[in-house]
Amino acid sequence: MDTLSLILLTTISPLACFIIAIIFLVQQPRAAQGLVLFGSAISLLSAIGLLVQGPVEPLRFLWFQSGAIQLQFGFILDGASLMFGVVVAFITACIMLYSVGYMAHDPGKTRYFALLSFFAWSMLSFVYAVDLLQSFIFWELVGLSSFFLIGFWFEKPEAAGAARKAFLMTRVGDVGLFIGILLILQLVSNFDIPSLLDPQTGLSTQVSPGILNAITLLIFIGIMGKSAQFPLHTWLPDAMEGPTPVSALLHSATMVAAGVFLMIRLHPLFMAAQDTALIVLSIATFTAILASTIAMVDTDIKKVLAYSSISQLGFMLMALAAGSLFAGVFHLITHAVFKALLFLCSGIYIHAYHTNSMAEIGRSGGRRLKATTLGLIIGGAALSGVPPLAGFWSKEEIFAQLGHNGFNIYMAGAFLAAFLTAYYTFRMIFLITKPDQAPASDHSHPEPLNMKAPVLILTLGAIVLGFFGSNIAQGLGLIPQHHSVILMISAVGVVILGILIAYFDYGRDNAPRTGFISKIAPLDTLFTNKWYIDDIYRVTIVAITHALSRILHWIENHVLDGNYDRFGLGILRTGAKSTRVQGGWMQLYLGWAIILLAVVALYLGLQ
Amino acid sequence: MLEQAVIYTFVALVLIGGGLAAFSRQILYAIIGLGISLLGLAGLFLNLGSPFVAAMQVLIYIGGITVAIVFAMMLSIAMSIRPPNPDARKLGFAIACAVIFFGAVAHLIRGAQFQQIASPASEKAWSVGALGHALLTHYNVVFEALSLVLLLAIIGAILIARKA
Amino acid sequence: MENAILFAPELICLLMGLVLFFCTVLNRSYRTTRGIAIASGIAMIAACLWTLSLEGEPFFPGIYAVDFFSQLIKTVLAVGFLFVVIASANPLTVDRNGWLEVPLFFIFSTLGMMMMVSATELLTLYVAMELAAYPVYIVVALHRNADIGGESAAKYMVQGMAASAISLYGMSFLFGTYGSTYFSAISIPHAAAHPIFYLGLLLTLAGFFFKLGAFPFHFWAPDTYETAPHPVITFIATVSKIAAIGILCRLLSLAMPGGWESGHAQTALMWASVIAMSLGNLSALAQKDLKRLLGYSTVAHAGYVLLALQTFAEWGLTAALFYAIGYFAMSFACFLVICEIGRSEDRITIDSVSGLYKRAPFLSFTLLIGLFGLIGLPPTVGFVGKWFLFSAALQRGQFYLVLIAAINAAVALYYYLLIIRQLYWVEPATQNTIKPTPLIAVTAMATIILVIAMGTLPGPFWDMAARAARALIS
Amino acid sequence: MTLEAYLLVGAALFSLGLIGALSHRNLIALLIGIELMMNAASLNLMAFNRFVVTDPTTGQIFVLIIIGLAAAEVAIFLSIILRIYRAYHDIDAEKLTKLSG
Repeated sequence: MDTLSLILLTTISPLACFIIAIIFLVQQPRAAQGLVLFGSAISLLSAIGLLVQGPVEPLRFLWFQSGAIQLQFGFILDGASLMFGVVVAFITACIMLYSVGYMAHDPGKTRYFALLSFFAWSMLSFVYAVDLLQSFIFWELVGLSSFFLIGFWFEKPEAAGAARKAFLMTRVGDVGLFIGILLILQLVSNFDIPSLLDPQTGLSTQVSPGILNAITLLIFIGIMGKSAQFPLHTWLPDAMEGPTPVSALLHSATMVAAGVFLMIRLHPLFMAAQDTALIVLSIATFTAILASTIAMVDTDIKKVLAYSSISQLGFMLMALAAGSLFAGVFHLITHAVFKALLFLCSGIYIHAYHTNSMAEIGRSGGRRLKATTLGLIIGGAALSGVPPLAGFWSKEEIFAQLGHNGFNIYMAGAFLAAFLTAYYTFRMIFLITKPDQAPASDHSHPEPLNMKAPVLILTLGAIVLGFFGSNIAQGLGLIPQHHSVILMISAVGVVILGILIAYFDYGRDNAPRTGFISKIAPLDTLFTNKWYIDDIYRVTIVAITHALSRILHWIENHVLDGNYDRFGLGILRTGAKSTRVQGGWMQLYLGWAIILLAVVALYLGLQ
Repeated sequence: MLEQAVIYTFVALVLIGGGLAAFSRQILYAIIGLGISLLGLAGLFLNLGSPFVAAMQVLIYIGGITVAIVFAMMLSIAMSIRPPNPDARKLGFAIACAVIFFGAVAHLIRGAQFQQIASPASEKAWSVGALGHALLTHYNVVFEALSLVLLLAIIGAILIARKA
Repeated sequence: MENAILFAPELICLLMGLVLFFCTVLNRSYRTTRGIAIASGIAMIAACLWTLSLEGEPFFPGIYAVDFFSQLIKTVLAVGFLFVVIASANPLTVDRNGWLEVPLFFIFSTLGMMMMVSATELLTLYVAMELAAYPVYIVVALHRNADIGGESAAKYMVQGMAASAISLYGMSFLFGTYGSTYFSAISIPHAAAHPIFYLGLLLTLAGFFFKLGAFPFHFWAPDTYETAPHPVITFIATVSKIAAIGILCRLLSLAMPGGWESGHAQTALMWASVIAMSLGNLSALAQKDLKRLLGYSTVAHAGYVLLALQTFAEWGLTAALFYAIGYFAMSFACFLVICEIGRSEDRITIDSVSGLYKRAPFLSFTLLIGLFGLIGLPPTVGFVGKWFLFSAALQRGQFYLVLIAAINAAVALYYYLLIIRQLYWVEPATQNTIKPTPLIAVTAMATIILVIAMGTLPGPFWDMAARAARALIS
Repeated sequence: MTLEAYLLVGAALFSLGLIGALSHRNLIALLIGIELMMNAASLNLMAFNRFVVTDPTTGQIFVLIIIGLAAAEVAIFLSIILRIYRAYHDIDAEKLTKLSG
């Protein structure tokens, strides 16, 4: 098949499934489920087909033209999008398969699968988008569909709140991105990504370094929102209220990955903007450490995984900001696989024991679920960076890049984050596999095959994917950084140290089962309270918004609606005589309008 | 000279009537003020060369509209007998708005140069016949639309004021 | 005869209005009257489409222009009339004695608006404007509770009368500056010597700003939105908005050559735009009443449209027209749902839509799409439309203006999201389901399709708007 | 009298109308104020008609139309006043406060 039909199949089939399911199959959840799975399989196969064909020139279609402005629509088919497209399609397919079991008894099954399909369509179209505006549209759609999926169980008030928080917070970032795009429109009137990136004629050659820094920084604000970087990260842990497969999808290959992927897409621009790159590097490093410290003390398995995602996203952005496209892509792909695996495992535990607490899962006999526990351990080890699993190779690449460019402070930060990662991951593993008391009764929950199969497939992926690093580099047309042996050894050393401390705290037979951090009380409190960031927001932004809206309400009732006593015009006496609040007094409206007109008229006359 | 005096009398009528309408607390006086002001305007219209419009102003505005307002006042008389409390602040605000607006507009008017025509148009152009002709040629749409508006106003007024 | 063809939409409007008048005289049932009104809406649409590409002047030259611009707006007005009549099935919030007359007043108001967008002369414009306004004053007063209806009509009318008096005063200056009431005689370059021209234009625009609910004449909007009967407010919020934007385009196109360079009018409009969008959005944040909230949101959207109009460029004009049509569809989607769920309630608070998802899935989906449009999310017309508006301002290099607008659009998300949350994530207070009649369902479907189609395939709609804008400028 | 003088009288009349429309509590008085504002516009039109325009019919017709529309307007507004009066037995503008909320 030719490239065009393949790419259309990849992107359109989820959309078609969504439309058909939502319109015709509301009453037939099984049919909807089958259809959506089928669509996802087609999408995956054609994405693989595209990858096999290899990179080709971008395809562009005119969407809209008027005068000088033309909006186009198209597909960029370079190494990064081809590979990541396959990853997205693959993980979506796995999660859909898994959802068949997970959502088996949910009444809103059709809606769920339709939304998943819609989500897949938005994300795939985003990945292949050739035009910046097109990217933005699908970026918004990714946010929109995750809004619905996070709030899928809308009977739970937490779910509704989390969905709203996620949407609002990522929108804060989106405004930044949107303004960045508007700046580009104003400066160069061109949204074609390949030509914007062109080293000879692209954006970086047309605008001054200051402007370029501003644009990239604005774009990065968008990335911060989507990829949950400090200080816009607090929506992500709350987003755990959605169904677990959704969390898996959100945190591995779609929602949060969109931010990183945007940076991958526009990587040359970020490299040209030196200051922005440094800011990104700092924020990413800080986020990586911050999130790991919170993950150290949290007890909810999904929350730990969520913070771990934030931290790993920090790693990816570090790699990109330090200059290595390859390291960023590589870690994005490996992380997608092992993080999806970990979430699916946690989903099986939650499904089986109806608790999110790691200690509870352990006590209920979590390790009896053999395949799941295997997946958890492999995935966890990959996340920690235990050689020779996937995470080891990609993290190694990041360290190498940081070392190569001499970013020593950031390197130290990265090592600290890697150590903490190993620690909290194995804390999780030990809490589940080595409970402090033997499981009381043995009511065995079989792992359904359709849930087990994706776990096993992803486990395999987490093991072998690391060895394809050179293929990925080749796909991107890049050469991997040379690994220095000292760096490798010290990285492994850090990981082993983390695992050992975790073993000491939680794993050995009469372990204290409290983290070492609890010995330093202030830090423990700080971490447990998530660095008080949510609270800071509550007392600042939320309070300001409420105050603002109260002020406006007051103005509406008192100034505009004309309670004379509060009316601050000098010639009017203020008195406490009539304090009743009068509303709806129309003459004051009119008077203000007249004064305004007079002032404008005078302004015109005096010109 | 006498002509000048007559014009200034009309101007005085317009302004005094307007002042009465604007400042009076008694509704009846305000309506009388409106009537006086409209009468003065009719005089000015006459002086500006248009007896027909002046006549219409007297007939429809003073004879029709003002009387209708008096009737409405009488139908809701219970409230208009008692003069509402004067509210100095509200009046102050209104005067401030009006003064600012007047200042701005007067400033602009004094600064403006209009292209005034040298001599007024012929007697024929000012005749009622010319007016009628223009109303039925130039402005036939306007004329039809106006009749429609009046029809709707009548239907609407009956409908709104009808007892439930 | 040819003139009659040019005048066909208005003529049909007028004839059907008379038919409706006889219906009220003969006291037919409301079903019959509404059926006739629907038929007349369809006939009007057909007539508009038939005359869409015609050009000419059916009356005395210079008074009344039929061009692509006017016919396009008339088509939207006719569609709007049809939709509003369909939405006002069983309008319980209207005084039972006035049911029969409601379609009558709507159709004559539509006639006035149609004449408004074709008027090329001040007097015609003024009369058409009043013809469009008076029937609306009357229907606002026809609330089933005499006190509520009387109050809101009195407020609306006082503001309206004052605005049209100001407008009239402004027109007198326009007349004085050029010695003519014809638009063709009024031109900007000549005005450089006449600061009083700007006074006239400013005061004249005040009346239209009132219609549009734009700053500084927006004060009536929230109050009237809150209290007027639902079908009436649907009419005000959708149909009369289109007419107001249309006539604003026509008036500003007078200032098109040189309007940007001379600066004054542009500066004033720019500030009106900024203040309208900021004030509208911030005030909407604190609202509990759904209709009142939408009233403030109208103020904000008027600000967005002014953002494009203050560029005084063909592109901006096109963007404003495009957005006007899109806004019609988006806000109609919201108000249709309000009409449906609030048949017997005077006020619709945000809580009234709680859990509507369970009570009326399709209606809540319609409202959702409408809200997505108002938020400006792709793939609705709200996104593309805002994009066009913003890029119009960017082409004039007004980056900071667009920045304010973009931040405003983000703030707006907050209160729209409150409605969406109530819609989908709160348990309904009552369990009684609302089943829309097939006609209403089809209308809702058409609105949704329009919102999505304009968002995904803006090309044809844009071309129409561009053609209309060209017709206006040339 | 010169054109400028007429225009100033018009502006003064408009401002008086404004005071009436902004300061009164009675709806009928509001209406009177607005009528004054409209008449100021009429005076302007007639003055321009006399001094600026070559064809004097336009301004006159404009004023006639204004008179006609004012009649329609007053009819509707007075009927609304009666409706309110029935509901409240009071036509005090400031008591129209039910709407605020």
